[in-house]
Amino acid sequence: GKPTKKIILLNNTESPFWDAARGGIKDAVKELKLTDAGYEASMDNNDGSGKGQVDKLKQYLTRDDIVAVGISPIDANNEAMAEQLKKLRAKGVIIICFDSDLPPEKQELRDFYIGTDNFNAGKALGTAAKVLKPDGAEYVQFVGKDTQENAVQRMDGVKSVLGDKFEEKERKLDDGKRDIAKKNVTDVIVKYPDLSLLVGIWSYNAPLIAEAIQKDKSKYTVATFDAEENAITHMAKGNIDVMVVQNPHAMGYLTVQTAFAKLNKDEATIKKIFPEGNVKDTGIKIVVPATGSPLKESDFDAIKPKVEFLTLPQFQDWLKKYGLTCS
Amino acid sequence: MSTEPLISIRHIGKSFAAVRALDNVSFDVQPGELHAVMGENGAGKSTLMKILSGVIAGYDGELWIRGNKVDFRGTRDAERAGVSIIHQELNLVDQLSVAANIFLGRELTGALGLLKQREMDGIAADLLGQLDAPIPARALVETLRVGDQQLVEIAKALSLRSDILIMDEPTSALTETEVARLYRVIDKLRARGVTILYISHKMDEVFHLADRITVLRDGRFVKTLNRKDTNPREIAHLMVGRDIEPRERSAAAAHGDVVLEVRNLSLAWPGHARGYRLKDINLRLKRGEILGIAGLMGAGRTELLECLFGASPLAPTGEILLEGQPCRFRHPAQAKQAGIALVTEDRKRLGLFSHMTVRENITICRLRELAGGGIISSGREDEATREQIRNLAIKTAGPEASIMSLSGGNQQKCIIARWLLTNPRVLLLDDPTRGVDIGAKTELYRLMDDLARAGMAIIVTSSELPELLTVSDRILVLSEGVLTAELSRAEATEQKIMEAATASSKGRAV
Amino acid sequence: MNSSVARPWRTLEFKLLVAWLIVVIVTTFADQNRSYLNYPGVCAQEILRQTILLGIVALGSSVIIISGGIDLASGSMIAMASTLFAGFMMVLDPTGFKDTEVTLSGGTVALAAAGALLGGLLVGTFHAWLITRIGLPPFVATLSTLVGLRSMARGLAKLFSDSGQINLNEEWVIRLLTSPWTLVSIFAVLVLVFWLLMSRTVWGRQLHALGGNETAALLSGIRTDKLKWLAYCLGSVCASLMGLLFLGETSAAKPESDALGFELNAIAAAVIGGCSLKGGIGTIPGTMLGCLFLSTVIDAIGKIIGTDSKVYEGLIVGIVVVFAVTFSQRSSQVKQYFSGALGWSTIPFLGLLVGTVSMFFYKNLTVAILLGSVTVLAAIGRGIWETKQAKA
Amino acid sequence: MNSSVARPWRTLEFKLLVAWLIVVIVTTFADQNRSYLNYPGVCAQEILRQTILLGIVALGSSVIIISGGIDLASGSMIAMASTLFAGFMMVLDPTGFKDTEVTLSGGTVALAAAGALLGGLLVGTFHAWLITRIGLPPFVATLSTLVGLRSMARGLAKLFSDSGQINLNEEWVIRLLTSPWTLVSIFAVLVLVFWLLMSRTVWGRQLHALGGNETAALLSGIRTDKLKWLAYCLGSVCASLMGLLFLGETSAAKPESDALGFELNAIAAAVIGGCSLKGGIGTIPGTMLGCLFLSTVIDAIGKIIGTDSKVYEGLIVGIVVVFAVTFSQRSSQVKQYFSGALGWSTIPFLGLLVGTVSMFFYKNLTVAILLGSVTVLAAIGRGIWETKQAKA
Ligand SMILES: Nc1ncnc2c1ncn2[C@@H]1O[C@H](COP(=O)(O)OP(=O)(O)OP(=O)(O)O)[C@@H](O)[C@H]1O
Ligand SMILES: Nc1ncnc2c1ncn2[C@@H]1O[C@H](COP(=O)(O)OP(=O)(O)OP(=O)(O)O)[C@@H](O)[C@H]1O
Ligand SMILES: [Mg+2]
Ligand SMILES: [Mg+2]
Repeated sequence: GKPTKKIILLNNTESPFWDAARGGIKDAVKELKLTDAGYEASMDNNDGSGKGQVDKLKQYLTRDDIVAVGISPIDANNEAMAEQLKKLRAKGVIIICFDSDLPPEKQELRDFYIGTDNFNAGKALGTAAKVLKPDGAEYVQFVGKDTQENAVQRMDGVKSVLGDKFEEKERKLDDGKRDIAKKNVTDVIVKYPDLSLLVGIWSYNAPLIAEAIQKDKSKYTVATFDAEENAITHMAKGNIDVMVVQNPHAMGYLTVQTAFAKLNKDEATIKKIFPEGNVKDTGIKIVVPATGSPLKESDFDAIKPKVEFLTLPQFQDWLKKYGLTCS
Repeated sequence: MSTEPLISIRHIGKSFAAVRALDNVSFDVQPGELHAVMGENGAGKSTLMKILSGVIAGYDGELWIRGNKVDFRGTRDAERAGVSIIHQELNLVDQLSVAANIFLGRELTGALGLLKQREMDGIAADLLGQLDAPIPARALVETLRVGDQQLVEIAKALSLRSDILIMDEPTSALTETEVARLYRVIDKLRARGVTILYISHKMDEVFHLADRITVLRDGRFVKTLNRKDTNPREIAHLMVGRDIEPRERSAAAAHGDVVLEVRNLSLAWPGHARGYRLKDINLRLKRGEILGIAGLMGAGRTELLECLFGASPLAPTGEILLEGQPCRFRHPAQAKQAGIALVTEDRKRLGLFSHMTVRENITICRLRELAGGGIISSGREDEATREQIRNLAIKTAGPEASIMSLSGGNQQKCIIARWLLTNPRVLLLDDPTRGVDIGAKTELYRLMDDLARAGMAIIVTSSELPELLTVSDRILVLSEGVLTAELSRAEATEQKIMEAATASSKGRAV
Repeated sequence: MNSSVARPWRTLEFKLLVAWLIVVIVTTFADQNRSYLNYPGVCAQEILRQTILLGIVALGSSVIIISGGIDLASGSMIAMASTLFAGFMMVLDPTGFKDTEVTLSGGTVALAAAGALLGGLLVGTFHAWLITRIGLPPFVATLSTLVGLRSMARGLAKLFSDSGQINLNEEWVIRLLTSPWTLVSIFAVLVLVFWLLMSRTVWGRQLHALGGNETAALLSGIRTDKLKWLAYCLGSVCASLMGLLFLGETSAAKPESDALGFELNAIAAAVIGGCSLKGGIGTIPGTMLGCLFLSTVIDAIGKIIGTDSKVYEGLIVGIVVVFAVTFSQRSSQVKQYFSGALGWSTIPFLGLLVGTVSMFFYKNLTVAILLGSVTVLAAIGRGIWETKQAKA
Repeated sequence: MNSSVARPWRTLEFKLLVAWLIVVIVTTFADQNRSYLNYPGVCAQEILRQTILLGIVALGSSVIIISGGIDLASGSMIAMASTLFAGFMMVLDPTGFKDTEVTLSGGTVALAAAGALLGGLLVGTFHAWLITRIGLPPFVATLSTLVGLRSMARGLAKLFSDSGQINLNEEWVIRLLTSPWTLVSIFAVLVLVFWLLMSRTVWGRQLHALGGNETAALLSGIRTDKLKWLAYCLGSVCASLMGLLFLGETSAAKPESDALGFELNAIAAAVIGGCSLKGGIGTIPGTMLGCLFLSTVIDAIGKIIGTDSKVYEGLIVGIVVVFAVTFSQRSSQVKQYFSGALGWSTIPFLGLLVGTVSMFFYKNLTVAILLGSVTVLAAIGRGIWETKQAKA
């Protein structure tokens, strides 16, 4: 028969964070019966560099079977990437940004944006930290590279809510290497005796912070982003106090659904997903340990759009529902 | 001679780290003469020549050429002053053509600094012609054999057309025929009025060529004599500081039974006109016998020994029997196990571990036996080393001295000691006295003699016929990979050997 | 050389060309999207672009390798040059650089580019200095700059913008840097110059000599220090030039990840192209064919595998390098592959290797096991044969 | 050796020890948080841990370097081993591995570890095979595995989980792998064994000989192929061992980034420790001191600089390597640093280098310019002095 048309979601760099998104893609393919309609949808891994994404897009240009491209821009201002997106669009390929968006002046290059505002997520985590540390604290933020869009936004978001009672001592980089990430924690612990708040920005920072401090956990409050498998176990052990979790599953699912609807001129669905405009916020979850967390849902009323407040068991149920191990 | 000297060496001294290589050496070289410099290994000859040719810059004392003081910063300066040198070691770039090597550093260029390749090839061909050496100017040096490479070096020095030419052991890798050619070239040069400084350990050469002879000992100037007023014995005495009586091989010592037998040994040479490096070699070696193997460069002596030692690049065909047992070695380790030892031809490249001590160099082949459970017993090792140093009278500061601090002859002794430690049944010596001074040579002869008496079977190759005639009981002659003669000590003469060596050779195959 | 004139089909260059053709043909049909057939123009242009970017660096690396050295720092040099280029433009004309309305003057850009190239010259000089004056082995000298330069570039980038990334959004500069014409013309000139240099000039001859036998070169009165200086400057300047173009490619200088590990590709290309790491051996045409071959293979991987091609790229490149170098060996006496203890004990790994690779591509265990065991059996067969040969 | 016995303070080991002490003292006071004084225990333990992790790999690398080879693949081998270890555990007991309730049996873990080490053995054999049978130069052979192994490991990881990352959340295994006792005991044994091997045994002596003059070694009846086999197996097995511990450190195998570029640290440590890349020269104690020195420096950078220390780490490591190797050179005749064209033209770079470095740390242009020009003047002064010396 005629070759299957492909919907490809290109991520920024390989990470368990995307496992959930893959789950979402699979579900969408199954529930929306893409295969019957002659479509395939899959996620493609970038190597973590801007050039990598550009090269990938160039590859897509030479492939007629690709009808829709979802992309999580690793470097939103990159002209070369914009260039390739233009070319793809000119070829009639549908462009959807997921997880992170293009800057305003470039937003006409994509049809839709589906994801969460990382700055917002940062604010949510900051708010949580404020409640956990009512009378302030010295804190350090751990991240792979402080040149990545989402990292900067998250960190600035955190900083923006924490008042002057909080002092940021350092931003520790690990270049995406897990062993360094762990060593960094040990280093700052000895370096700043009064340190009491540890913020993990990238998904792997959470479990490694927990690993490093679990001996005298009582001294530290640990607030992290995303929910890697080990992070969940560590929260269960009480080594993590709060996790701000995005919804990659929804990002995957909705990106595929939107592309599919758009390709089939199914305006109804589009309207349903995007009541107004072409931006869909997939929302964030605040996850706290089963018991004894001072955090309440009401603490986050300031954050718009509304956050979903879950205890760990509830969260794990949610994961089970979608057959996920992490998010 | 009243004429003002061309070169005047005044109070020159040079030290390397610990070693005082030269110490207050002064003598003159007259224009147009052939001035030989002699001395033991490590006497400082090469060092002095390196100073003369600008290779070594920093030194004490003064150097005067044509009546004005010179201070060479590099070889370039020396060449400008009309001095060129043929170094003791080969200094060629294997990956480049013969012509490229001859013009290395002085390439002829045309517009925009582009090379004039054709012109250089032409001139190179002429130079090689003068040496009547049949070497194609465009051949890569790595495809030439050692002898031809030495000729290229000579051609390179000639190409400078300088009027002072230094030759540091130019014949150490050449055989009679090539040496004869070299003599002719030297005559031409002297006719052109070129002054030549000539270093060699071969008395006959020196006495054939030299006008005057300067002797160095332990870096000090000993004496300069006119050739006519002296004789080899005196020179040797001056060199070594004592008399050395050349001990004749105790004639026809009674030999035991056959240790080594070779039947129809052949070694292929793929991609070569001749097709073989060795063909149908047959030989028998008795216990206590010294068997000499003569032949021209590339005759296949080294290959023959390599085959017996299991070190040949390809597997040879035919039979090798060691005390009646057929054996085919594919690795020197097996040969060593079976009691065969090979002292290689090219000391620096194939023998020495230059970063190691005398001890480590001597014991390297015997470690297993000096070790218990894989751990080397330093006591036994040191003992074994000292014993060898004693037996072979090796001149060294001690077992822990660096091997490079020894003179060439003593380095050679260390390598022989290395193999004697394995108390082998058959000892293969490939040109053991190449570049070794006369004192050390006679000691080596004595050593071989003693070993043979003690029942060891020895095969020795050499590029010097007189040497072979002195040491060996029997002489086999190789020519282009074929055995062309077997001469007993009684019947062997240089004449007969040369005939056999050139017998089947219709111009050398390359 | 004369031999190569005699029978061209025996030359490495010819072998490489054939290998390249095979890769192209295989890709054309193994790629179910038939990209080569549908978009020959685009594909050709892309491969050419990658070849040129790799080639510019490989030119420098090959000269260094031929002269008996090695340059591990070219990747970092690229990042540094691209940072300097962007940084200088920013400093010289901040408004014009940041503001998309105000355009940068050609003078500014030229000046900035010149600055970046000068940086390359300085680094090359520094390498030569470390090696000839301090007496470091080339590997160590360039290893230290490999780590040092990139980190320095990251620091500089941070000085210019907190994000440690300098974005270039000057339309015409990007156009210029990425236009095929720019690339092709620069490359053509470079290749011609380097080819003349290495094969026709005194310097080239002496560089070969230096690589082949340093003492001989020295004793022939060649200024080896000066030659090394030349070689390493050429290497670093080529890398800087690539850095300029790289800024166009990525439209942002991000030293922490720019051209990471690119030095290995350049060295691999040179080696595939017949340069010997022992020095003295190698040609510019060979190296260029090496680049064409390597970048075609990498492109082909992307075409054929599609998703996750990056994951398996290294594996295939590694295998290709081994094969290429094996076949490019002029006269290898080695024939005993699988006999002997070492030979036998290698067979399991080869089996596993083939097994895993086929597992990756067919995602089917039985196929993997099948192919793996076929390999093992073949190897064992060959091993037995070899042992027989040795006996006879 | 006798000389070293005579005056120990002339030995490289002693020099390194002094250099290390200096670094420690400087760090103690340059670090305004006084970490070393406040938490000596924790700091010491951390430095020790890093030294051991680096040291285990450097042991293997140094043996290979001494035998005249090089191993560029150790970093990738670490990633591979860590992936294999995790992967095998997962395969052998899926529920026990995934489920935090169910614990893994010691047998499973031991088996998986053994599997990973066996993998190292196979890779080492493969390296030796490529080098001795195929005839590849060690640099090329291990370059191809450098890219190949990591990509293979990534592929394997993908077979286990889409994200190419295998999480280990088995409490006791992590405890065991990260406990100081495990590390110290393993390391102590290894160092002892390797030190004995290289300094006291026949093999060690022969490895030195092999590195010094391969043909001579062969013609002395030494089985050079077997020795290389030994060296490369030791190298890869050490790397695999590190891979096992690495899994504990990171509690997840992520071959994409695990131990990326670690081979360079290992080689740098060996070289700082006095191993010559030409082969034949080097000692185990020296190498270990090199590791201690390097990991202390890296730790110190984190302590002193604070934010962005990672950014500047490479720069400082690069500089340290240059200095360390320069001073560790036994008898360097080199004294003419700045005279002559090359010398003079290096001065600008040195000035800029110092300038930028001080800019990074003092964030103050005037200081930077000041220090930069001081350097330049000093260099010029020395240059003039040298020229005078040469004249005299
Ligand atoms: N580069 C060097 N470094 C250290 N010592 C050296 C060096 N060159 C020569 N020597 C030492 O200087 C002394 C003289 O060496 P030289 O080569 O001049 O002797 P020679 O007379 O040429 O001996 P031969 O007849 O064996 O060539 C020897 O003891 C040698 O070990
Ligand atoms: N034409 C050739 N091409 C390459 N290598 C050669 C050639 N001829 C000889 N060789 C090698 O060079 C080395 C010395 O060559 P040479 O001609 O001296 O050998 P030989 O005559 O057998 O021994 P000797 O040097 O003692 O006369 C030997 O190892 C030999 O294998
Ligand atoms: Mg000499
Ligand atoms: Mg010979």
